[in-house]
Amino acid sequence: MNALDFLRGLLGKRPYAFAGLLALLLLVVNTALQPAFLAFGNWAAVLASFAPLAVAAMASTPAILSGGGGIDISIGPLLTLIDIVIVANLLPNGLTSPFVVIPVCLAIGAAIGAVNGVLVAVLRFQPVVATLCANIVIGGLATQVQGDTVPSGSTSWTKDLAGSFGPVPGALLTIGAPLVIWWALSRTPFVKALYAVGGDDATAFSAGVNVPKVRIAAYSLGGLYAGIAGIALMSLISEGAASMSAQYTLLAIAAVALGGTSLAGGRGSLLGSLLGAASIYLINNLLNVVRVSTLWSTAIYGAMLLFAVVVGAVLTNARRRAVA
Amino acid sequence: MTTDTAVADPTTGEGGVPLLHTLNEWQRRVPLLQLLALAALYVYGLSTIEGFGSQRVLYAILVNASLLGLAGAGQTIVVLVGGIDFSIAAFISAGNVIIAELCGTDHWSTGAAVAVALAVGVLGGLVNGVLSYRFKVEPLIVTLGVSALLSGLVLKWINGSATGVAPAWLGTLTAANGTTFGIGIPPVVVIWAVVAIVIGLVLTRTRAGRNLYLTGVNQSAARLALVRVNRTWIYAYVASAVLATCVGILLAGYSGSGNVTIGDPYLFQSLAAVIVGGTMFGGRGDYWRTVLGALVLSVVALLLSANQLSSAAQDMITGGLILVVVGLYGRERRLRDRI
Amino acid sequence: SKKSSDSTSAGADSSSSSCGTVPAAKFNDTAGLIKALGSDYTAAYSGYSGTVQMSAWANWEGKKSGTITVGISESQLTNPYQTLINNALQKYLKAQGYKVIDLVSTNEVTNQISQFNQLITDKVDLIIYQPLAAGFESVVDKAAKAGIPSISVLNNVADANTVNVVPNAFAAGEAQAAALAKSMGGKGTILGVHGIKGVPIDTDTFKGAKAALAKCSGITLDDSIYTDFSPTTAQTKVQQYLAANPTKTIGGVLEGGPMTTGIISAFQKSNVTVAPVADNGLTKGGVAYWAANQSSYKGVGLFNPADGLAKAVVQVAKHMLDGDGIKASDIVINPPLVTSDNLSNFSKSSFKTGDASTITVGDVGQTFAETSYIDGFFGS
Amino acid sequence: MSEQSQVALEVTGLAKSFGATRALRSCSLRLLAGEVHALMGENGSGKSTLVKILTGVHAPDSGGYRVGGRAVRLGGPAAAIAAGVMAVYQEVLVVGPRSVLENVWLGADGVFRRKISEADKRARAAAVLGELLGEAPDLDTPVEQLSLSDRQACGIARALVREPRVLILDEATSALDVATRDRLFEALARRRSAGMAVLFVSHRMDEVDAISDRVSVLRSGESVATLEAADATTAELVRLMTGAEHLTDIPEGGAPAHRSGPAADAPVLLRVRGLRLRPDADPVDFELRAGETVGLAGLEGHGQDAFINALWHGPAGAGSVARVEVGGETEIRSEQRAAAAGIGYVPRDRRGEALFGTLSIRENFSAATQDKDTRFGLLSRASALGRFAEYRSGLKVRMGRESDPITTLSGGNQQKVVIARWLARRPDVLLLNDPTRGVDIGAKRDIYALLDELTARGVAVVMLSTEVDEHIELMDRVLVFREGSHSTTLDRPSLTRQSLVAAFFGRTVTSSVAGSASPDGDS
Ligand SMILES: Nc1ncnc2c1ncn2[C@@H]1O[C@H](COP(=O)(O)OP(=O)(O)OP(=O)(O)O)[C@@H](O)[C@H]1O
Ligand SMILES: Nc1ncnc2c1ncn2[C@@H]1O[C@H](COP(=O)(O)OP(=O)(O)OP(=O)(O)O)[C@@H](O)[C@H]1O
Ligand SMILES: [Mg+2]
Ligand SMILES: [Mg+2]
Repeated sequence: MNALDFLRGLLGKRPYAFAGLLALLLLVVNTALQPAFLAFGNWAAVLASFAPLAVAAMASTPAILSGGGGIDISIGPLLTLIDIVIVANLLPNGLTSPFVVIPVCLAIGAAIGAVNGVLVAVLRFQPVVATLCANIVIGGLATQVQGDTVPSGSTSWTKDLAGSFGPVPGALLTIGAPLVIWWALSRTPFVKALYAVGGDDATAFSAGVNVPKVRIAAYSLGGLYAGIAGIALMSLISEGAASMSAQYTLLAIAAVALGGTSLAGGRGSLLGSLLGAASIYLINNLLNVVRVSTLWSTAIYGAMLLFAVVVGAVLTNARRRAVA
Repeated sequence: MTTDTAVADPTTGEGGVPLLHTLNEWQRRVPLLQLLALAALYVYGLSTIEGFGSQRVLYAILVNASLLGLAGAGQTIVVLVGGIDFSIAAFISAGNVIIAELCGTDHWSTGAAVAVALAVGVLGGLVNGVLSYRFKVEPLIVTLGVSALLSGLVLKWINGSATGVAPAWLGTLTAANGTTFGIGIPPVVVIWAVVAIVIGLVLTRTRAGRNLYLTGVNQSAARLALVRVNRTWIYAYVASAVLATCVGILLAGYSGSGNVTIGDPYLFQSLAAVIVGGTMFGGRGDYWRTVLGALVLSVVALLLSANQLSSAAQDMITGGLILVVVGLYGRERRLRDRI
Repeated sequence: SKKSSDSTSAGADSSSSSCGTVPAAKFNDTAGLIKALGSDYTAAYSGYSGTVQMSAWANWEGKKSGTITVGISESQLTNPYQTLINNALQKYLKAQGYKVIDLVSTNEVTNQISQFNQLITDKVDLIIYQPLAAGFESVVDKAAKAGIPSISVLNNVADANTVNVVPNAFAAGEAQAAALAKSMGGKGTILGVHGIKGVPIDTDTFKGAKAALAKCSGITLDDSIYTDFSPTTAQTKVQQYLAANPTKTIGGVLEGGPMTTGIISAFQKSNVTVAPVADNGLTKGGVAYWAANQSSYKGVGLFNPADGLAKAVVQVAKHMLDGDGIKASDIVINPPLVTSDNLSNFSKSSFKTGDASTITVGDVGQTFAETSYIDGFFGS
Repeated sequence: MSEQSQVALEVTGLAKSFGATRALRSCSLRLLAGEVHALMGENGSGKSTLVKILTGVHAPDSGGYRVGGRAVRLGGPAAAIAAGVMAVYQEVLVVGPRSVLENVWLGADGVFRRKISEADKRARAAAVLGELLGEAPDLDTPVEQLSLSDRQACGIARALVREPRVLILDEATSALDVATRDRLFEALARRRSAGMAVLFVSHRMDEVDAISDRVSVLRSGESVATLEAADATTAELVRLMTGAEHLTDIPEGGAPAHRSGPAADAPVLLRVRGLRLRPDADPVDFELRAGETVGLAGLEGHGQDAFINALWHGPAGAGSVARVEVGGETEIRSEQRAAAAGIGYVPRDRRGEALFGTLSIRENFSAATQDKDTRFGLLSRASALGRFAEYRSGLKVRMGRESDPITTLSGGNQQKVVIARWLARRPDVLLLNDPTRGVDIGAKRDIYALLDELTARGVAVVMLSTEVDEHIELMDRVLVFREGSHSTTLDRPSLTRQSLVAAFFGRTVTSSVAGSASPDGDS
């Protein structure tokens, strides 16, 4: 009982704790069933295949935190577009240096994110509307850039990103970059302003916070992260197809929600999204490890997801009820 | 019951132009701008595309809009009550496969197969509604989970491949050249019209509908005003799942066979129909608007198809057009009006 | 083998006499591996879009003793074709006495890649996979480093460490387009219904079709429709197209994948005479319609059975595991063309119109890739 | 006010319309440095609109204002704050999930640039909150865990820490408990001597009396007069606000004599036994008789809110609440049961618990009585309208069309619609949770008159109020709560301002006026 109370206390204060515990539990089960999973040599591969979803989940977070129904459902197409731009436009034209490719990708991501931000914060479109349209338009753009065949290509540093730089798994960089950027931003008033705007935008506005600026910055940050996710995806699969657009959007948002971030805005964390993504990744991996009959895997995945969120809610809500 | 204050023209501010005010008043009651957008697009089609006014074009638009509009009906209800349903695609596919398999492969009677499909819809909707309400889990993630669970179960049931063929008469319902009681209108269009009238009336003129709005606008106030918030919420999800299952059944007739991914395109499209119609999260909008939204999207799709643009250009134009149309009437209130 | 040169285009003033023929097209065989196998083989590879190179497994000893485990990594089972391949692969592998680990991914590439990694960790003896994307080089190389060969099914991955077993989509498109053009008398409009943009099968099919139609000046190809390989989407889009272009007469339809039932239904429901659809993959519903309307409907089709492909793949796997050594990295199979002449071989009365599933070897007993053809790659 | 007082803020001829509503017609006002200037007016007379124009939330249609002698144009609250004008708005504006510290310093930094050091922020926030709350709460607690009064204190502290030249309080005191309000008044007095000008919007005469130097009155968007505090009697103010002698006679402090209370043999309608509001508190027993008006009072968070909620939802912990009827008792366990047993409840937090923001006035009114409008399964618009007409005139609701969104009404008028929602159920027991908060004097009187009428018909009223005068004027008896227990009951004869406030702090007043206050700790 005491342990349960402690758990509830922890979950109430730290909404990401549930995803953290879930991810830890899944990691333990995965490793117990298959010790090789955690073998040092396997890390780079595991992290590389985890990176796109992880970063996509983090990319979906700032818009959601910014409140006012904030959500960015154009993250999936955006990271796909960036992937395609690298393999279709940059690499074939000899622009292979990371000092060119990375800034270009981040700039495209942030710029498209900023457009979403302006649509939401200045032109006052509902975020779902604005980003659904962005989703469709960017999807079209990706098809355009892709051309008639699926372009592919890679260069040494992208291979290392999917593998390792010396002993360091390359995906640590793509997964770590958003966290580091977030940490740096939390040294400025921005992150607190973001939470305040997400928690109650009218209040923030009345206190003199530049709400549109904060929101535009939030969507741009999400776009920037999508740029990183695009690089992570590109380095993993060395090709880019517009048809992949649909895959990440909803999965990433599910990861955010699982990570304890409220879709109403103002509550949650980037770390939670990372842990939520880890949980989803590890659930899928567990299904591979235990080799459930392939026909069952989708159903079991759905059941596990539901079970996880309900358990999380039971533990967290109990605490909330006690406070109220 | 709508986007009201958002309508104020940004350039004139809240300034008192009486005509503008009257128009705003009207727009709150009747989706004038949506109608206008629809008419403008149709007239554009008439003036640029040969034969656009023909019955064939009209029926193609209507049949397409019917399926989309029916798929958007459940989403409208759920959005009004303040939730969202991302399992619509899975229910459409489930309804589709159940009919095709039970009738086509297992030779059940259509009635029994439909009953099974509807039962699955009710059950799935209950799971969506109960889990998201009781445990206060984000509806988005619950519906995604239910979506995976349901499509997984369907996949397992048919062992990965749908082999059934839908009963032939079901196909006549959705045929653009079909007739209803001898009248040359595709039955699905008539079905849609009836459903639209019923849902429209239920939403705007019955207690159940009113409770939906009350719950969507302010859940705690609704609870205090004696609305059975729990039932309202759960019934909304059941309605959404059942309507989606029905669309699946119709689609079985439309395509003739079972297909586990048949619902996928309807996920975002139905949401788009709701959005283009101007229904917003939490109690603003109604089903008539979604009907217009579905029509607008179908006209746009036909216009693009007629112009034989590349698929990339089609996407970009669709996205831009939705933004422009919604921008006319569906924008958020200003921060300064919310203090 | 199917070069019919007698094109009697009656009164076709603008069509040249070569319309409806299938020329041999070049393909990348820099090491001359296929040329060395003879003309039957070079004919099958005509226009193949991949690059044939010396396989890294040419001198592999195989694994002759102990339990042999084969891992399968299949992309999502949402269409019947994939399920058929998956089931057939398991059946044939087990028939060889192999142990099978069968994994099916979601439609996410990263998911399939981590699954592939899983199979490497499991230390299987050989991996058979149907890649969602071509970006499998790194994992394929990783597997090779661990001594595990891999066989890619359906989509080719350009890497000497993997063996591709794929139908020749270019030749398929070329043959179907030529046959269609011929039955149209060398003039008219063909409607192209693509699958997903950029997917190799779709791209190659249409490349082949365009190569064949280049010889037919009287035929225009209108290929603006893109779908998601689903018959329903195809039906919606074609219906829209027919409505929006009431003045056009469609003489035939080419498709990027098996969507025939949806396309036929679109014509029917628009009250437009059903144009012959090149049934790319041969669906039961398509054949049923064709057989029932032989007098008015001059169809074309391509037999591309999932179980036939699976059988060929397992045959390749067995040779490799037996240590027979594979020289060419790409094993290409040319699927047989179905026309009104041989339709009866592929048609059964139990097939129902509207059934979108594809016809298998098991259904009609026709061969797909002959055993001797596959054996030929192993020089035995 | 000395002659050399500087003008801190000057407003001339401001006008503002919202669509067809002319919220402000012509408003002129002069605010001197170092004065507390009260602004009064009926609900909907344009006070909040003026406040919002002064803080740049709205742009005026015409007219202008000068801050410290300079004409300014304010693009938004940020610009107003920079010019030295800061407001505490009518609604309690805090960011629930964020800490007290963040709420107090909200908006003080740029988006990316920090302007005040963290240590400085902590020290100053602690000091100001200490001033307002006696002792500062933990600065890292999320604000949503504080009581409404403490939350509002954080909102006020947000303005005070920025040390504005002009501080505007728009009914900011209505959410404060008495103790905090008094500390706020002290804090204002200190700042006034340092030259801060305060524009004080309130509907409460006692507050206006307590701190203002001058009073201005707005009527229908026009500034009609500015009085010295000494001349501002209630009667005079009401005359100015309404433009006519108000028909109800206005008591000037103390209780009116005509209240008779319920008949001695009035039946018991509601019986509470052994209700524990907190696990460690004493149980409460209580009986409510037909025709009685019972007040619930106490400092914020001392149990009166939990008590009235228990009458509606049923007890959260030990004890029972029962509705007594001729046939027997019905246990109250849920609001559905309570409502079925003829109990009505008007919640406290209007925006959060009562209003359906985007819905029309009519739909807001009929929310709890839809069954009465159902004809052949369909809701009848005409029926709802017909029913509403009665309350609209009875409660003097100022509104445009019934189909307008409820948000187009002023706060007081919104409250009237919410009360009408419950009156329409014709309850036998009406529970009112601070129903006149933000309601103007005239409207309050309308509501009081209505309550009198109800009780005369035998309806019993339980009313939580944060306003001392309301208890004095209206209640047959007042239950005072302290630390989760019911500490004292003040009956009509012993009910004075002094005895009531003393009871809040657990003291009894032994003066001759209130000698009969009866502490009943052991019942
Ligand atoms: N006023 C309230 N404040 C906070 N939570 C509430 C309030 N009223 C109800 N709840 C909670 O909301 C949930 C649903 O309440 P509701 O009354 O709608 O359902 P119910 O009583 O279980 O069902 P029914 O209405 O059919 O009797 C319950 O878990 C209850 O604890
Ligand atoms: N954003 C708005 N849109 C439309 N009408 C408005 C808006 N804000 C205020 N009004 C209207 O303007 C008038 C003045 O409202 P205001 O809020 O200034 O009154 P008030 O004097 O503050 O009233 P109260 O004492 O009830 O707070 C009212 O009729 C109100 O309905
Ligand atoms: Mg006001
Ligand atoms: Mg209840």
